[in-house]
Amino acid sequence: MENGNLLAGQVESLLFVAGDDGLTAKQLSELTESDREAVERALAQIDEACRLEGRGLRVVELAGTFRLATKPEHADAVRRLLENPTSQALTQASLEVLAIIAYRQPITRVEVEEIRGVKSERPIQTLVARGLVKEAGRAQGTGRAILYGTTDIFLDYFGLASLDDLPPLAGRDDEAADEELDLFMTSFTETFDEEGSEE
Amino acid sequence: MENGNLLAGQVESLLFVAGDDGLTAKQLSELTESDREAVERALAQIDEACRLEGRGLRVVELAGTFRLATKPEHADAVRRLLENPTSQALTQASLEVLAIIAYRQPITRVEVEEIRGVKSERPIQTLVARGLVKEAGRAQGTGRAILYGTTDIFLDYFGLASLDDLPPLAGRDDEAADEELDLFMTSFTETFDEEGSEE
Amino acid sequence: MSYLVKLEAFEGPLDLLLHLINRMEIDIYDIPMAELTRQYIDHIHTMQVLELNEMSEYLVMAATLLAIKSKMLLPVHEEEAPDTDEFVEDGPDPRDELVERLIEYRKYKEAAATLKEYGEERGKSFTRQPAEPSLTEGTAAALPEEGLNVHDMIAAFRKMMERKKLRAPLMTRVTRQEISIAETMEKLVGRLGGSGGRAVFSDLFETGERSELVVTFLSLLELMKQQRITVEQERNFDDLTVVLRKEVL
Repeated sequence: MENGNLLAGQVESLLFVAGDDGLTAKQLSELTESDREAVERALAQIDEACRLEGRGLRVVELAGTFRLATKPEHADAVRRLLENPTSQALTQASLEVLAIIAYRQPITRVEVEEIRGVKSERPIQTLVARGLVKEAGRAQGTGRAILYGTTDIFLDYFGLASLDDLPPLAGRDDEAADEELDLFMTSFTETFDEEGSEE
Repeated sequence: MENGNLLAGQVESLLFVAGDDGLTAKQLSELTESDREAVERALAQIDEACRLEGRGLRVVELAGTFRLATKPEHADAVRRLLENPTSQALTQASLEVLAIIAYRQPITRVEVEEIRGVKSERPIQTLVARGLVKEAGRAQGTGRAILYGTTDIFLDYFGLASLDDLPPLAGRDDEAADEELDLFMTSFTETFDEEGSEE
Repeated sequence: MSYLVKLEAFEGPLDLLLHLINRMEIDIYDIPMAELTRQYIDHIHTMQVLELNEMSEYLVMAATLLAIKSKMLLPVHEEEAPDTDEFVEDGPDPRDELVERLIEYRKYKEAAATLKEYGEERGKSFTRQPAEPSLTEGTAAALPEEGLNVHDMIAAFRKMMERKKLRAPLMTRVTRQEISIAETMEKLVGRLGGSGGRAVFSDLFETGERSELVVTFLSLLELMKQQRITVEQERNFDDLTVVLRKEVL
């Protein structure tokens, strides 16, 4: 079936992008606008194709979600990548946490995790051990969670005179935000005018 | 060569794990403990295998690193997966400034404004905030104006492996015109240096 | 309103000139200055609403056009003692510099359009975030001793925001937490009361999240409409101060 190949391609794309979250057969079927059986055939086709020696991936099903993963036989190479201290992948988590703490301090671990969407205990520990982040008091309320903030070492490391020197984060959304606000203002003024005229 | 298949599998695994950080041919060669030529053959082999209709991925070289990416023809399905698919479009002003910086880097804000004929501070700020443009040193002379250049994020954003991949600037400019332009630019910069020194 | 839309279509005087040249279907190397100047000035007459700052750039160009036009009207001086040959050097065409600028600008304007296409094509391919190293045992995140700067940190943050989009719940409408305007209005009045009846406008926005921003803004407008607050501003572009009206206290 010609369509089968197209669908398998779509499914592989989707699994790739979905990463560790994986996708259920139902989600795949909705995303590809195909029926469930076709999706399952596509999954089987991808899995089959992955068995070739020249491939590095496989399809795994965990708790009802399908995801792509590396083949066990390539674990050594993958481990070398993940353990390589110069690898960007290693610093990503710490940098994310550091950015969040820098811009939102004082902030609790739970708040950091809410923003990142993943557990962040270890990156925080690393940052504290490195002296880039320190405890900066306790949050109000039950639990009195630890609040984290950046240190002078942080400023020094990144060559900042003070926290005021942190570049603005917002930039990226400015243009869209402006547009949205404009739209909003337009519809709002209309509403306002209507309301006003009723009086 | 039997080993070729194994290597291709390893490379695919590694590219998968590295995600959008990508890996250089050199890194791949170290991680797989294979020589550079073999890695390049493996990359070609993976790319070739990806061309099949049943596949959803392809190998791209962006900003000097190789990565796996989804095929353009599956963009619709992937966009359905992504909550906020349309990545923020750049405004015309930002695009113009970016084009000037890309082709003329390193370049000062004043030089950019000279070409565009309008103030360009805000677009430059936006581009810096989005990580597409960065400071690339200081101009000689009085004022020591900031020089701007493009980043790896810029290359990634426009799907370029390196700055050499920038499409050639249109225009009738043969060498003579270039010379003329240089003269023209020189006299401009002089004018500006004068102005700049007043600041 | 219609001219506002038109305005936004131009990226400055050079862009406007290119537009006019295009529309007039004239040779950029042989611009009829009188006609172009007339059309240009006509056009900026409809642009009075522009910020002064931006307007000045258009006006400087108008002056330049007029200068070129008048230079071209001047009779060409006969060179004295034309002993070299019969051809008299006319001197540079007064339009040359303008033409150079226009061509230079047009080059990048076209490049911007090409880049835009590249960006759109690139936007059809998606990559994924690197695998979380925390998922593998024994790999502690280590920061290199050097070579990282603030921009790396921000890049990391940006990547995370991209990834967050990805992890947003699938196929379920995100139910936005409704913050009611009535509630927010009371909260604002409370806050103003608590700070002596005055507060800096921007301080009233707490989280900076878009929904909060919008609701707070709406609430402020509603409070103004009900005449429970007034807004003061000392000079243009100063921060606004929101003032709770005495009778409401």
